[in-house]
Amino acid sequence: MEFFNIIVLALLVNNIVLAQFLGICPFMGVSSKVSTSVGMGAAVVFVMTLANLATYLIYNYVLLPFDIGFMQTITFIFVIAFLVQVVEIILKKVAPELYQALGIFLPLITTNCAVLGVALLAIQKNYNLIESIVYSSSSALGFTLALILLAGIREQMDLNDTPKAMKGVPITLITAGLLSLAFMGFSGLVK
Amino acid sequence: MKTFNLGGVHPEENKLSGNSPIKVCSIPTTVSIPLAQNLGAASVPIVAKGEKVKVGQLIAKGEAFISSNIHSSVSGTVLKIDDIMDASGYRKKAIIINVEGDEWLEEIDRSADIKREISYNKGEIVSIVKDSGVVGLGGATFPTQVKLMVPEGKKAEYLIINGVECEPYLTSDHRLMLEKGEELLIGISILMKALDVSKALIGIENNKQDAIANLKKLAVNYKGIEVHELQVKYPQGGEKQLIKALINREVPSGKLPIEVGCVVNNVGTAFAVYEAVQKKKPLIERVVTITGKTVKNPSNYMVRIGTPLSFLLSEADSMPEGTGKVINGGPMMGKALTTLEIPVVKGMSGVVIMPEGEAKRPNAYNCIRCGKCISACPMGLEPYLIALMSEQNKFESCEGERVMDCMECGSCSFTCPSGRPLLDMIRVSKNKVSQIIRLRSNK
Amino acid sequence: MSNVFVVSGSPHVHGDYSVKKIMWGVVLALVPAMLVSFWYFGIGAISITLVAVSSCLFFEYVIQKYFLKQEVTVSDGSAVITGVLLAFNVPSNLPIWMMIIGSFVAIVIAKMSYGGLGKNPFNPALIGRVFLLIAFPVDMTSWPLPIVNRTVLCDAVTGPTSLGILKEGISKGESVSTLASNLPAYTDLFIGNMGGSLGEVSAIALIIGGLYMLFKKIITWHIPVSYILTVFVFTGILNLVNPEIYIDPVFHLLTGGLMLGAIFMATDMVTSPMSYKGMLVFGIGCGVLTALIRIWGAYPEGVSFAILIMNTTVPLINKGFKPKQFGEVNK
Amino acid sequence: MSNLKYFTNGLIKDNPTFVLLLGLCPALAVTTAAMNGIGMGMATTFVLLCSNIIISLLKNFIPDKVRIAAFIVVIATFVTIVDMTMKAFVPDLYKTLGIFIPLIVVNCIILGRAEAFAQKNSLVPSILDALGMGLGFTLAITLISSVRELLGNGSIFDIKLVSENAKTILIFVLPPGAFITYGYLVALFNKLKNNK
Amino acid sequence: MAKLESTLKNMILSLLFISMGMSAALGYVYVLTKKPIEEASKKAETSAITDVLPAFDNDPLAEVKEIEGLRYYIGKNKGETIGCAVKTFTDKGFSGHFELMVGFKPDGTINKIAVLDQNETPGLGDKMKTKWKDQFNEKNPSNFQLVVKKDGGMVDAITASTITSRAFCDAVSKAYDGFMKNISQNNK
Amino acid sequence: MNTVILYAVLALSSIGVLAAIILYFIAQKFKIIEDPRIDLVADLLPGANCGGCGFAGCRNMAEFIVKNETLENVSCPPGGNDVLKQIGPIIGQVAEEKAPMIAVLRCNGSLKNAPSKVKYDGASSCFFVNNLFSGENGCPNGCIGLGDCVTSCLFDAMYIDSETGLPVIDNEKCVACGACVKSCPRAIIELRLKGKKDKRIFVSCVNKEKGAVAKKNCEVACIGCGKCVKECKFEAITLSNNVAYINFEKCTLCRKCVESCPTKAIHEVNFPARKNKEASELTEKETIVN
Ligand SMILES: Cc1cc2nc3c(=O)[nH]c(=O)nc-3n(C[C@H](O)[C@H](O)[C@H](O)COP(=O)(O)O)c2cc1C
Ligand SMILES: Cc1cc2nc3c(=O)[nH]c(=O)nc-3n(C[C@H](O)[C@H](O)[C@H](O)COP(=O)(O)O)c2cc1C
Ligand SMILES: Cc1cc2nc3c(=O)[nH]c(=O)nc-3n(C[C@H](O)[C@H](O)[C@H](O)COP(=O)(O)O)c2cc1C
Ligand SMILES: Cc1cc2nc3c(=O)[nH]c(=O)nc-3n(C[C@H](O)[C@H](O)[C@H](O)CO)c2cc1C
Ligand code: SF4
Ligand code: SF4
Ligand code: SF4
Ligand code: SF4
Ligand code: FES
Repeated sequence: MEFFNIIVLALLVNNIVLAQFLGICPFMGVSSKVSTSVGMGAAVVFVMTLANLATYLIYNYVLLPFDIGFMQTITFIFVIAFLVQVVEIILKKVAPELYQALGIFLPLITTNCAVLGVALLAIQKNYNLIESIVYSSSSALGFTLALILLAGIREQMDLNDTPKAMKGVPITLITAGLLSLAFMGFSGLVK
Repeated sequence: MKTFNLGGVHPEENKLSGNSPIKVCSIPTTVSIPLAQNLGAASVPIVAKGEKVKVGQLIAKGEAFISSNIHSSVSGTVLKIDDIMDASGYRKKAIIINVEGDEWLEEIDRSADIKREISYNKGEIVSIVKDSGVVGLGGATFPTQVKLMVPEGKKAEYLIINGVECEPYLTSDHRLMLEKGEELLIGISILMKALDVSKALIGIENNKQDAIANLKKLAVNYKGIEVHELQVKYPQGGEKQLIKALINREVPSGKLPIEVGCVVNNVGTAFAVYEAVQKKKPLIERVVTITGKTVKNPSNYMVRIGTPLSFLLSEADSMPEGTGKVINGGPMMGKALTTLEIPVVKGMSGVVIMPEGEAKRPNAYNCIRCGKCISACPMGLEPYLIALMSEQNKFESCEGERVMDCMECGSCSFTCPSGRPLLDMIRVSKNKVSQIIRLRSNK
Repeated sequence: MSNVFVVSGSPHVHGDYSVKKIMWGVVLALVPAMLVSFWYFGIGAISITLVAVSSCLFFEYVIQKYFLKQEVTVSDGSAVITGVLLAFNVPSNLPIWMMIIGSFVAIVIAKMSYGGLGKNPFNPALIGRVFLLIAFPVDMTSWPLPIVNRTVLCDAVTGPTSLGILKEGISKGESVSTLASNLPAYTDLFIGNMGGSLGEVSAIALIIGGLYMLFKKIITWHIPVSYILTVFVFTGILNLVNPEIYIDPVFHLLTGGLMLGAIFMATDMVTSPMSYKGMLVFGIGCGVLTALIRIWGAYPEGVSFAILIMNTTVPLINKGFKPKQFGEVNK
Repeated sequence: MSNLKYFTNGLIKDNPTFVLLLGLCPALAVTTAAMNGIGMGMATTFVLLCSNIIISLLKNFIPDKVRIAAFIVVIATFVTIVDMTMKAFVPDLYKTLGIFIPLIVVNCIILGRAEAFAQKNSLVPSILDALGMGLGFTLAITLISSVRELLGNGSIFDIKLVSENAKTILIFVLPPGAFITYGYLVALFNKLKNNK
Repeated sequence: MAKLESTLKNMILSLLFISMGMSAALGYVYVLTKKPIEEASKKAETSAITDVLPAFDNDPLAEVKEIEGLRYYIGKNKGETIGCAVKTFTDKGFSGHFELMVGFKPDGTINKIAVLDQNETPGLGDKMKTKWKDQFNEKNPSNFQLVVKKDGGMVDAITASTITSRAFCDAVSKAYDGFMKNISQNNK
Repeated sequence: MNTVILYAVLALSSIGVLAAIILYFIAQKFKIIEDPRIDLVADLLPGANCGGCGFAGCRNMAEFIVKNETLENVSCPPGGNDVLKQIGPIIGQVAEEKAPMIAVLRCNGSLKNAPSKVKYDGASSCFFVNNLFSGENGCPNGCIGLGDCVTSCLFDAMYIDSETGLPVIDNEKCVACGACVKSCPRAIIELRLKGKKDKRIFVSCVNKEKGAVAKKNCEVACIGCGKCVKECKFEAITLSNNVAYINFEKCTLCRKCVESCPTKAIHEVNFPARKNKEASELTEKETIVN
């Protein structure tokens, strides 16, 4: 039940994009087509889970024993950037087609606050290893969910000729706002 | 009662001329016979300026595989071969003949006798049909002999005769079925023989009870011919819909009826085949309905090909004041004309005259995503989506939405509460997509 | 001939559907529920409805005329529906200025920002209502009790909705049977004699409107039926499991805005799926979410949120559930 | 380009928040009150400035392949410095900005700038650019947060403009309000920019 | 000057130097700010205690007792116990956890309450920081039922934030019970 | 105290070094050979991803340029010649100095010159009308005026003049990307030399019908009489399919032909007014749009 709570909380109630404002840049940037947003979502789930595993280990087995918790931010971001680059290099070689579809997003993931943010939050919430992995992967799925929903709506808007003044970023932001409004209905679903 | 299952609409029927018997239109002083009267390649003229011609004489030959012969519908002198405005809205080549008398080729049997026994074999029938320039009179003007040559490896099981006439207003097929039932059935038997099938199904919508009764009565004497009554629903006359309604088979996307063992012909075509084979009379005249709510006497005329429309209309005394639109064909699929100075052609089944008010299209607004066009589309497409994509020039996406399956029935535009010209936009898309497909196959 | 012919592509005739007919048909269908609300909530209901409708019309006019500079189409009636439905979704004693803010949000933010009728991904009236609910939770959750034919403008007698009573009680650990005495009788629920938003109270009036729309082919049965049925089955199963915590499904059907939502708001064609299959998925989704939110969520009432959340999925549903195509080639 | 231009670019033409659309998260998350906007803006500007300086000084010593890694180390250092300093001296503000202080690291502005600018330019333009960008960011998020505070809380810089009991449109200090406010401000900004 | 090539040696060296320099700087700042950070958090606590207790002259932080997750700070004036500040919490808030400092007089009467740390919704739950909490002042939970009126108690709930109000009562009750059990007897 | 600093330094350095080594080896192992010039070229392009070049985004164009090592047939409308010049050295090519071009509308069948004979009522698409019929004014080759070209222009350089019903090209904004040329179903728009001081001479008609027929539809149609052909001393004018065409590479802008045309179908733009009063009316008014 504990895990269930963590999942529902991260996926719906406190959705990292719509309620916590993490990872908004890619949320805005990579949501113009459903197919790419699925790819981006997959990339984020992968990287975020991996990154959380790494940061958890580093925090608990390096930083804490040496009493240098203040090095948290710097080591975490370093590890994340490193991981992303490794993934990028490997992907380019092993699955060039996937790379074509996701390649441009990978650098974006380094600069995506969601990855670092979730790593920091998992530490802040004192989760153990398994909880932390569940938390990060469901947060990433929450990101993916929001991304795909927005992409669907944007694809539809694309055909619909939005007024010129609102076209592009403004209407996307407003749609995200209304999405977040709708998601407030989930509030209280779990505590 | 049988009908097809998917989509369809029910426009006001307005069969105003249904009770008026076929009259014969008199012969004008000049006729212009366009060279492009069939689907496929245009015919090539074989007469020259100043040459004398007789009624039924071959004046242009269909040389390509999908093409068809053209015969003189009058006797007289060839004045010139020149560009004239035709129903396409563009100037195209036509043979213009000055009418002198009414002198027919001798071999043509002009008597009213009905000739029943069929003395030709399969191959001979096909070649007579070809020589006589018979094309599909259901609207597509597809050369009939091509349909009769079933491709290698395919087998026709059914001949389906299209007596549906689902277009509002038009009644030429109706009158033909009523007045020329016997000839029609003989024509069907000839087609059956040519196709080597044992079964022919005639589909007729139940708003033509008299025609159904007439054919049912006569058909008992003809082996393998059945008459089926169909529920009124547009576009039942579309061949795919008709096949679905009659024998519950679906022609696969992008395929021809022969895929499910059918060949579909219009009743007018069957009649033309009778005349060609039994009477040696090529396709030089056809039944044209002149109708419209403001028309004084909505009626049906047997008209020589090439007769100017203005002549026909004045003969019918039906060019009312305040006319907004003149449509070649029915109001759902017909083509609006720019002028009356065009000739009657093989594909012209009727002319609908609309007053200004009726001719005005509703104003177009945003799509409200009501889905009515989807439920109306007999092909199960999403017209709203294709139209939007077309507006945004997303033609690749249109192809993915199977825009090429659209048969341009117009049900979508007809139902759209927002008055959107859906079919217009879909046609743009169809054209662009076929360009894309052509480019791709050229590569 | 002096006539100038009109040329256009086919078809040359048009069916007798029009947006205006559809929209005003919905307005007509809303009239029974409107009358019931006037009957129970008096002048408050009338003034709220008038304010909502007129401000919706006003905002739509201003935006079309001065911002979008397009043809003004306020007479098509869609803004009237939005106004009426928005009013139907608030307590009758809501301050007028809040109603105006709600109309502004519904029309300007949720509808016209996207380009107007047909382009909005979310149901405008619901966006307006949820916005108000979150912005002014106090005013949006104090419900005047119905008094037959009352004339006082702002009555002090307020009380919770039936669902509110239930939720409060359950959360305090009381059981359904002890709470039942505080809840209105089913007949009252059915005709609408209970506290709540203007238009949600009378199930019978809403159903009459729904039948009219079905008859006029304005809506199809798919969404309302699948929605209501899902709520019934879902809450019914829970009721069978533990009737002391989960009240019986009929109560769920008759309370809250379920009827209003299922018949009038989930069916908004602009914001619901296009194919029949998609509509069924949509209705079932709404039903499940409504039940989830009502039973376990922070809010006693889940209809608005459920429909809004399902609205977000409509483009995906449209992509995933295409209509049946003719001659589909099976791969 | 005159040096001044480097500075003014960040204010309007390349405003990070309204034009480049970088660093969206803080612009939405911490903008519930005008004060937060200023605090966040200043913290960001500080990091931006310091890291731009270091990077433009070090750029020739950093091989291309590890440049991103090096930038990150530099930036993260300054962020941690800000983090600790704020914790020590402005604990209240630190608490409200919360996790978004360490997140300045990834704040796309900084990376974007380090990549796009400091790496290619010398010291002075880098400094000016950092200041311009930082100020542009600060002004923009202060604007967003002022609007949100005003509508959602009836106050600005914590000065109540309406009576204590007056009703305010709460939703503006909640997440949906953030997106909506930002959306309309971007639209307005575009409009003004295009009209010029 | 030309850019360094991306050879393995250069890459490692440059990263190494940068890391060393930067982490040294960091460590240095950490050492510098360590004290102020501790003081700042102490100050926050002290000022909360000062807020909720009558005037005292000892250093309550020095005599803190921690029992079952609550912290008790005893305030003394001229050697006489004038009250006890209890740092308490609840997990039942609308957004979960929040912390309060409740000041009790020796007889268990609530002196004042301060809100330490909360994430309740701005404008709704966070109204507990306002005058609203003053209704608890000078009330003794032995006769003042710490339950919101809606549930049959004596506390006026924050409008539209019953959940927060209940949680607030929960935290105060926890503090009161702990205080009565652990502190007041000990001191008697 | 100093141990903290020491640990910090040690931890970060070791992570840094470890990361660098791993990254290096992975990079070696998974190396892909991609032409580094692609990056260089892509960096130079404006990055607007406007598609004006006909590629899906700037990077695709960069890839194309590098792969084919040519600048022929490529153009970047927003970047213009400058960008191509800069790219040239990277691929060992000198950018071809392209003379500036501009889009020109070769039809003057305005509402007045070629009155409507019928009324069109349907989707606003020249392409559609072209498939449906010859157009409201009956000219099978002339401008339909529904502005497919206008919508295709990404640079806001066109609009439909409500008085003439014809599109107008804004000389200031047109970057000669040719999008409109492709979009016109009747191939009316042509990219022509911008000309010295923006001076241009061209036949403003593409009607292929016989003179009499053409003239019936439109007063200013080219009737294929050939007078201009005789007038031109530079053999710049050719006549085929009943319509004259001026080759802009041969034309010396002498203006002789303009006067010879009986239907005033030859247009001159941006020339100073003529002494001869009558002829000066011919000079197309330059539309300068702000
Ligand atoms: C390129 C082409 C080839 C065709 N080939 C055949 C054929 O081999 N056999 C046949 O029965 N019909 C053939 N048809 C005719 C179609 O089946 C159909 O009858 C015709 O397109 C008109 O149908 P419609 O009036 O329903 O549009 C062909 C049509 C086209 C366009
Ligand atoms: C929408 C639509 C409606 C049609 N309606 C009829 C009709 O009512 N009667 C008819 O004979 N053909 C109709 N056709 C043409 C038929 O599909 C088919 O082409 C014709 O029956 C073939 O016979 P033919 O080649 O002898 O003309 C229709 C076609 C379409 C696409
Ligand atoms: C965005 C949002 C934030 C909320 N924040 C709080 C809160 O901080 N405290 C609280 O008790 N209830 C909060 N609620 C719950 C609602 O206000 C709910 O109606 C209330 O708890 C129950 O109403 P009542 O207090 O009038 O009984 C919030 C609801 C929403 C939608
Ligand atoms: C059956 C039906 C239901 C509707 N329901 C709503 C509704 O719930 N809310 C609303 O704002 N408009 C509603 N409308 C009106 C209209 O569709 C709506 O304003 C559009 O969403 C605006 O683009 C409805 C219209 C119809 C035909
Ligand atoms: S015209 Fe095409 S898209 Fe429209 S209903 Fe008919 S088949 Fe469907
Ligand atoms: S019928 Fe018209 S309004 Fe309805 S979905 Fe189709 S296009 Fe849209
Ligand atoms: S120039 Fe061509 S595309 Fe442009 S309006 Fe005329 S016909 Fe249409
Ligand atoms: S589309 Fe035509 S008018 Fe517009 S810029 Fe390109 S060439 Fe010029
Ligand atoms: S600031 Fe860009 S993703 Fe968060």
